[in-house]
Parts: sequence; C-alpha cells; structure tokens
Amino acid sequence: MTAARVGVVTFPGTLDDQDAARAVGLVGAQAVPLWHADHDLKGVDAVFLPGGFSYGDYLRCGAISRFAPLMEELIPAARAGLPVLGTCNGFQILCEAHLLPGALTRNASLHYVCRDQRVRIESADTAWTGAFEAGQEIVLPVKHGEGRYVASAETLAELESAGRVVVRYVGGNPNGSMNDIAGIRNEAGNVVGLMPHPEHAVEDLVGAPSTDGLGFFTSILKKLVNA
Amino acid sequence: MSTDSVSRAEGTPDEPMPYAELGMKREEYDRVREILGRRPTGSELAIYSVMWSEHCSYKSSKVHLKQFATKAPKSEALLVGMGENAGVVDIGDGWAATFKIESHNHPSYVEPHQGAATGVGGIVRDIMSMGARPIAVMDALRFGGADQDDTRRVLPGVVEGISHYGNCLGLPNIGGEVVFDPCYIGNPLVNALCVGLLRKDQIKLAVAPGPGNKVVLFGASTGPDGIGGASVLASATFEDESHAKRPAVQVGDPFMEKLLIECCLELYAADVVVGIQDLGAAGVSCATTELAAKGTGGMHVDLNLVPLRDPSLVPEEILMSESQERMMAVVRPADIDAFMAICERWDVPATVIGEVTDTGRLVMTWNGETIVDIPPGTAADEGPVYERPLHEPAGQVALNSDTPDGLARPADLRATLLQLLGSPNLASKEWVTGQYDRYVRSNTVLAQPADAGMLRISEAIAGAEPTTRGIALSTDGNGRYAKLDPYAGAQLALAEAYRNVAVTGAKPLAVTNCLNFGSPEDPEVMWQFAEAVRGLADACRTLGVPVTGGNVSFYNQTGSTPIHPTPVVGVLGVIDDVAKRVPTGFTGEGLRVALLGETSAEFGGSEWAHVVHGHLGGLPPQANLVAEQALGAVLVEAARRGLLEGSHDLSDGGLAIALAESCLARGVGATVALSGEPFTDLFSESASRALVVVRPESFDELAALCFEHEVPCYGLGVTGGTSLVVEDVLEVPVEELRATHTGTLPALFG
Amino acid sequence: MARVIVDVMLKPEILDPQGQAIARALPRLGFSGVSAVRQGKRFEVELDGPADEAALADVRKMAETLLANTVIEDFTLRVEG
Amino acid sequence: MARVIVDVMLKPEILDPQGQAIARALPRLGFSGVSAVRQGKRFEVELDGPADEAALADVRKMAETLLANTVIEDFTLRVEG
Ligand SMILES: Nc1ncnc2c1ncn2[C@@H]1O[C@H](COP(=O)(O)OP(=O)(O)O)[C@@H](O)[C@H]1O
Ligand SMILES: [Mg+2]
Repeated sequence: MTAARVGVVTFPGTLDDQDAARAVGLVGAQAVPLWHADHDLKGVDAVFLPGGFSYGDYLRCGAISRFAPLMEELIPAARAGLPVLGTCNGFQILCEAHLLPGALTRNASLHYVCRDQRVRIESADTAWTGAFEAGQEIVLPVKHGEGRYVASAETLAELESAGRVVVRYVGGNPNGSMNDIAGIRNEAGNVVGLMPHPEHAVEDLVGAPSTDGLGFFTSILKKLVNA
Repeated sequence: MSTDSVSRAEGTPDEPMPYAELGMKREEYDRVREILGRRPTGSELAIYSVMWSEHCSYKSSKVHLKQFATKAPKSEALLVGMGENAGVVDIGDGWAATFKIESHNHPSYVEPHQGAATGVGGIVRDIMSMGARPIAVMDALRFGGADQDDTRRVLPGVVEGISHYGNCLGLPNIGGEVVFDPCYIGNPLVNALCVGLLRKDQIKLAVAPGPGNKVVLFGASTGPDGIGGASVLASATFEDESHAKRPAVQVGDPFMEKLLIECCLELYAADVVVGIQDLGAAGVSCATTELAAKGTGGMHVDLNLVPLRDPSLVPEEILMSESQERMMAVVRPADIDAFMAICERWDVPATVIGEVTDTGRLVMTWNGETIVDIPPGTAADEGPVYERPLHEPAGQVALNSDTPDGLARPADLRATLLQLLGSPNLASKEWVTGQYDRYVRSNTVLAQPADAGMLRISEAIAGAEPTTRGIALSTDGNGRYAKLDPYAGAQLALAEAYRNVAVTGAKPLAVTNCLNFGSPEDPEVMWQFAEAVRGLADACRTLGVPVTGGNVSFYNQTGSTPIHPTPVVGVLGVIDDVAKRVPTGFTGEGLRVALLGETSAEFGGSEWAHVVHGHLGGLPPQANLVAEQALGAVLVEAARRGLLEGSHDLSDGGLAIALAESCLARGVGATVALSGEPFTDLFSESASRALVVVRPESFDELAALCFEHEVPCYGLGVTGGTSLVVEDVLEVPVEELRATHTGTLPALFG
Repeated sequence: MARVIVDVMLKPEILDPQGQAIARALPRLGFSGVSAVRQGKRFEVELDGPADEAALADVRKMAETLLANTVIEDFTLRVEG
Repeated sequence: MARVIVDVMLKPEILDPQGQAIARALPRLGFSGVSAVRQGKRFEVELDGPADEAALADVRKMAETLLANTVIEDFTLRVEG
C-alpha cells in the first residue's frame, strides 16, 4: 500500500510548512511540498494550508495568496471534494478564497496572542476531525494577530444550525470571535479552517504542552486509507 | 552642479568639507587627507565618516575590548571569534551555532515600533551572513519607570515591533528581559539577540577574494532611510534644499527579510556564494569596504547600478543609506546565472553592481566619473583609536558607603513577598511574551517562563544528520549592581546568565554581550565601561567561557545624566540529550525541595531595597565565580543523571521570589522551612544559588553530588498542596500569588 | 498619471476594535465631543494613464476582488486632482 | 453630528512595504496600468456638535498626537458632507 500523500503548501512568507510536514510524517503519511507558483497539485490525496504571514499579511491576511497559481488548481479541487485543512493563515486564505464563509479580522485586544488554548471539538464528522469525539475538549496553541471570526447573522445561523462549527474556544476567547468560533467547515465537510495550530501540539518534547493536535493528522490518514 | 569627483577634488584642494557636521574631528579629517594625499570627495568623506564613527569603528572601546581576546580561556569550541559578523561555536556532531546580541536603543526611542523591529531585522541578517539558518530570537529590554508617561509610549511600541518583525520571520522568541528603572527614561534599551545553526564546515565569511568575481546587491532597494548625516553632506555639496530634510527613521519589511532568509539558505546550499555581508549601519559603505578589505583588497563598483527606491538620491546618500533588508554577495561569474535564478524564485531583486579587482583600491563611479578611490582597509580597519581618559565617579565612594544596613526591615514578610512579586520588575512578563510566537519551527523545548530558552537542533536544517543535542540561551544584566560596582556588576550578569543556562541542564559554552553605557567622552562613564569590560573578561576566563562577539552602545544619556551602566550578557550552552532538559519550577507533588548554594545578608542593589525603600547604595552581592562554576557543574551532572524534576535559579528578589515563581510554573504549592534569619533567607540576593526539586529517593544522590563539588545543599521541604507555606513565617495560596504576579503589567499597559 | 483613491471601511455592523480603542482613549487624553471613531484603509492607486472609464472600471474590479473584502468591508472610489 | 475624515499616509520618503507588495501582486492578477500603490489609514471621527473651528482644532490635535505618528506619517483633515 502506498502512503497517503498530503500536500503542504508554501507561499512566500509561509512559516509553519515544515512543522506541518513533520506532523504529517509523524502519523505515517507522506508530506508532499506544493509551491505557490506551480499550477500543480502533484496528485495529492489531501492538502494542508499552513500558517504564517504569506505575502507579509500585507493588505489583509490571505488576500494576495488566494490568487496564487496553485490556488487556481486548489479551489476547484476543493469544491470537488479534495480534503483541505487550513490553519491560521491557511484558514484566512480559505475565507478569502470563499471556500469558507465569513472573514478573520483583527483580534479584539488589538494584540497578537500566543497561548495554549482549550478548545472543544464540536463536529467529528469532517475529513479532519474523525478521530475525535464530538464534545471532546483538547488543548492547542493559538498564535495570531487576526483571528477574530466574523460573519453575517444569516451565515452564523446557518453554520450553527448545520453543525458546521468544528472547533470552539472554551475557557476564554483569545480574539473576540463571534460565537467563540475557532474553526468551521464547508457544507461537504472536506474543507476545514481553524485558527489554532494542531501541528504545534504533536510531540512531548517541543511546542505546546499537549499532543492533542495529532488527532487532526490521524483523522485524515484514517479517512484516506479507508477511502 | 556636477558630482564631486576625484579629479574635481584634486583641482579644488581647499574646498571646505562638512566633516564636523558628520561628526568627524579635525584630526580625523586631516588623517583622511593624509591617507588620500588630497582632500576627500563628498562620497569618500561619507564613507570615512560612517566607517570611523563610534558605532562602526569602536574607537573608544577597542582598547578595552581587546581583553576579551587576550584573557580568553582556551576553548576548543570556538570556531570563529570576535571580529566577524557573529562568533561561531562548535556544539558537537558536526553542528555549529552562531549567536550575537546587538542594541537598537536610540532608534527605539525615536520610533519604538520601527526602531525595535529593525533591531531584530539587523541582528538576524548578521546571523544569516555567517551561513547559518536563524532559529530563534531573544530580546533584553530596559524602560523608564513603569508608571512614567513615556514608558507607556515606548514599551507597547517596542514590544509590538519585536513581535511583528520576529513573528513574521517565523523565528520563535525564546526569552529575554523586561526591566524598569527611571534611569532609562529617555534612553530605553532594546537589545536583540539572534541564534542560528549551521553545519560546521559551512561557515561563510565576509570576504571578497578572486579578481573578476561579481559583487551582487540583493534584497530591498535603497531609499533615504537613516541618512540624517548624509543629507548634511548632500545639501552642503549640492546646495540643494530638498535634501536637507531626509528622514532618520528606518522602516522594516519583515516579509522581504523572510524571503531573504530562505533565498540565502538556497544560495548557500547551491554553493554559489564566495563571500557575503549584511548591510546594517553604514549600508553600502560598510559592506563594500569590509568585503574589499578582507579579500584581495580591490573592488570596483558602479553606484548608478544600485537599485533605488527614490531616484533623487545622490551618491553620498546611497553610500550612507541604512535601508533595511539588503545583503551583498561575492559570486563567481560562472555562478551568476544560478544565483539570479534562486533570487528570482524567492522574488528577491538582485543586481550586479561591481566586481572584485586586484588593485588594492576601492573604486566607485557615478555617471562615468570616479567619485571614490581609496584603500579600503583604511576605512574598514584603520580607523582612529582613542584611549579616553577615565576616572572613578565623584560620588562612587559615597554611594558605596550608603549601605542598606540601616533600612527598616519589614515586620510582615508575607506582605513584602506580595509587594515584590507584584512589582513591575518581578511581575509576570506574560503581557510581553504573549505577543511573541514561541512555537514556530517546532524546535522550542523551553521558552517563557523558563530560566533559559532551549531548542532542539536535529531538525533545524532539513536533511542534516540527526543529533540528540540541544542548545540553551539566557540573557541577563542588572544595571543597579553595575552602578554600585561595574566590575562586579558585569561579573554578576555573566554569572546569572551562566546559572540560568545551567539550571536547564545545559553546559555553558560561550558568551555574547551588549554593553550599554553613557557617553565615552565622560571620564566617569569611561571608568564604568573599563571596569565592566575588565570584570567580564576576568569572569569569562575563570568560568572558561569565551566571548564570541557583541556590541557596544554609548551615548545612552539625557543631558549629562547617563543611564546606569548596563552590561547585558548572553550565554549559550549545550545539552547532550535534549530529552533530559530540566523544566522550570515545581513540576509535581511530593518532590523534595533543595536549595543549592550559600546565603548571606546581601541587600545592596537588591529588589527589596529598590521596591520598598527606593534605595540604591552599598555594594552588590559578591560574585563568587568558583562557587558559580561548581553550582553549574552540579546542575549539569544532576540533569545528565536524570536526578532533577525541576529547577529555578535564584536572582532578583531572592529565595522568596524563586519559591513563588516555582509554585506558579505548574500551580503546585510547597511547604518549606528556613534555618536562618527569615528576612535574610527569603530576600537576600546572594549569587550562585538555585532551587531544585527531586524525587525523594534521589535526594541522597543529589546531596552526595553536591558534597563532591563543595556546593552547599539544604533540604527545604516538599512540594504539594495549593499554597506556598514557609513554616512559622508565611502562607500564601498559589492563586493569590498568581493574581498578584499576573495583574501588574496588564493594569499598566492595557 | 492620474491618481485614484480607494477608501475601504468595515461595514457598519462589523465590530471595529481599533476605532473603539481610539474613541475610548480620547477622553483620557483630554478630548471631549467625539461620539465615535471608525478606522479604515485608504489606498492611493497611481495610474500610468488617465482615469478614463476603462481605467476606473479596472480599479473598481481591483477594489472588489483585492483591496476590499466585500464580506466585511465597503469601498468607495474617487479620482484625485 | 458632523463627521471629520482624517487621512493618514506614510510620508513619501518612508518605505511602504504594504503598498509595494500590492503593486507587485497586481500584474500577476491581470491588472496592468498601475505604476504604484500606497496604503494608508482613514479615520472617520463623529463629532457631537458641528465642525466649527474649535472642534476642528481639536481633531487636528488628536490627529497629531494619536491618529498619526508624525515621525513617519502625514495627515490631512476634511469635513464630510
Ligand atoms: N522581553 C522578553 N522577551 C522574551 N521573553 C522574556 C522577556 N522578558 C522576560 N521574558 C521571559 O519571561 C520569563 C521570566 O522573566 P524573568 O522573571 O525576568 O526571568 P529571570 O528572573 O529568571 O531572568 C523568562 O523565561 C524570560 O526569558
Ligand atoms: Mg532566571
């Protein structure tokens, strides 16, 4: 059996690509580097859009990246069902690309925040959260300056009623997100965006004092192997 | 009017030049004339004035800094010593680390955000220019009083600047300091440290060998940044009003710097770089003269080829511009295409602006005319050297006799503990550190609130051989101690950084330092400087850790009032097996708490005297380096044997604060008993001490190890419960400690 | 060589913490008489040619797709000079 | 009930990395004909009363001390409506 291949995208200014690739490798999947300027998804089975400051986060986070040649391939593929997880800057790009609704705006505190955050998995029926149980609380680091999720009242109502809020902050909201939203999914459940960083919570020795992030990677592996 | 060319200078030998406006002394100007055998052109004067400035030439400090080399302990670890962009040390298994600390004090006062941001950018480029991948940053900060108005302007901007720049680069921030003292009002200190990793055989140097090799300028374009001085020159030479008001503020573009990092690492991997230099202070002047001076001695540059952000810049301004995010490389002609292709892949503009020659002269042209023709070594290495007068400050004896012995001792030690714990210098720095990304790159083993930052190294460079090793870093400095005794103060700064590294289980290996002082033209400041350097050099020899590099920042004063002399010392250590790192504080219940080291009544310069009495006088704690080394040896060996479950050094605020912080680390209480006079036991700041916690069954082995190294070891008590209990003295719930500790900075800064 | 100004403001229903922080700071700094502050972005777009209809249509498209995120922001264009 | 607009732009000689990044991105997105972009801030200040001279002097002071960082930025005021 060949290993599940998870693409990890690098834009100019991407920071967490190696971390994401390492996490993919830790669960036994194969990380495939994808370059922003290529029109080529290299036939991967899933895509991880990592965090960072693509294009310096100038203009708005993710605003310039979403026009990258690679995104021209990724957007239709995601619409067709390719599993995609965007974390932090990756989430921002997914919103800018309209693969996910709403937007991520300046933290209410106006400060960048780096902390270990308790969150609740609200939905275990996505490609990236199958290894969790709904309602499970875990700890993941957040580290961002623009993570306050906002959307129109209708969009919020739709997200809530359709169970599309995937992860919610508990025990304190680090950025003022509406409804304490930390992550959401598209209707089909293949595209997920979240502000916290699972890839920084996968090893005892380094990163956040938790290995709870592993679940996102085992989820996609299980999903791909069973597919 | 046409450009001031060499031929024009020859024809107008008596034309007055604005050397004084550029900060040059008459004798210095005369020396330039002597070297050139004629008057310098405007461009040549620009080069000499910046290269011979205090900042670039170290003309006042050189005679003292020599001691770091002459007194250096023998160290097999030292691969590149002082004098390069940064020192490089061998950390084993084929790996090397390079690290350096540098000040950006004055710019951070003028424009806190950009000043601090470009301070980070500058030190990161120094590390890159050694051939390394930058892997982490730290920041040692000093501000005026926490409640002073200007601190409210400066601190948030500085923190935001460091946060924004460092976070954008994807470099974890793994430690630093935040210190408040009214002496820094108007003169905040922003000292930034960067550490990088490389393979031992991949060190790059700032040299330009090989005539015919190309000189490439790459990164951002050149604009009128930080050229206050040059504008004098430009307007004087060109009688052009529009140049008179060039800005002094440099604005950073961290995105460009991130691209530069990745681009440089690909250039190194492709082996298309012969020599490389970052552009910092003095920009193109510094890069060209230094590269040329260390190579075959000649270089030809066409200044018209320098890409400009502002087309109105004249040669003098181009030469002095401090635009950020620029690098200069020397490249073999055959490699130019490969070099350019890599730059293009990373969207980094790159331009060939000249080539290496064998003439021994640095020659620059502008519109076809020669405007610079100098022996580069005379600008880069043969600047003036001053042996400035020095004498002990008039008030020093009185200061030292004003001991804290007469200060009223507290009746309520519980209240004193809480008062200190919530005071700005000892309060939690989370308001600051929470704005820094400490996780990016996934190599951070320890960061705040640990005593030292620690990184694993095996995965820092893709494809390199794995290793179990890690590195630890700490920066420390205490201006009050140094004010009381600069010799001892510098030693205590080193001792504390050394101890902070050792408590994590890493063996201290090498030193960097940033010496922040007032004006060198003030003999009393010069005395403080000379004493501090002598103290640090002596201490490095005793502790066996060489100085690998650093930075001097003079003129930190308002009017004639200098800041406290503030030597900030960074120590880098290595741990053989990073999995054996010792976490900070009380990590579990039922552990035995031991105090290592000896306590005597030492309150001069202490946090207690400062916070409770606003008093500064007497002598600082004794710097006993032999005891420090013995303590370090115990800590490193105990960690290696896996004896330590947690540790914490004792420093500002003494045992009381160390106990409180240890409880706060994981929310675990403790019950301890004191054997001596409680106030002294709790608040004295005697050096060379640490707290450790061990499993009960390991205590005897720890005690035996201490005995072997002649380090006093006192069993204080056990961890557990929800309060810190000092038997018969005080009891405070951990939650009350936490509220006191974490409330202060948010209340001050929002 | 015309210049087009694109002003981008958060939609009124979206929380603007920056504007609020400024409004809150004003009384402390001794300014009274301000009921609200909102903070937005201003872009100066320099055109190679004149700001004719085709060029303006182009800038409008640029504003819609890039300069503003119309999920949360409104924008206005105007030619300067 | 008057509204004063404060436009804050980086001084022309100061590096504007945001504007540069946008300008560099435009051709890739299919927009040509733009020679430069600069990005600044726009504040809408709502006054309790009319925008008379005293109020404007106040807003000018506010712009100088709070809204703009005059070390690196210039600002202009105008009354809207
Ligand atoms: N400016 C800063 N940047 C990053 N980390 C900081 C800064 N200031 C303090 N820290 C971190 O916060 C923790 C507590 O700081 P401090 O109480 O000064 O430590 P210590 O007294 O042990 O030197 C340490 O881990 C230190 O590295
Ligand atoms: Mg410490």
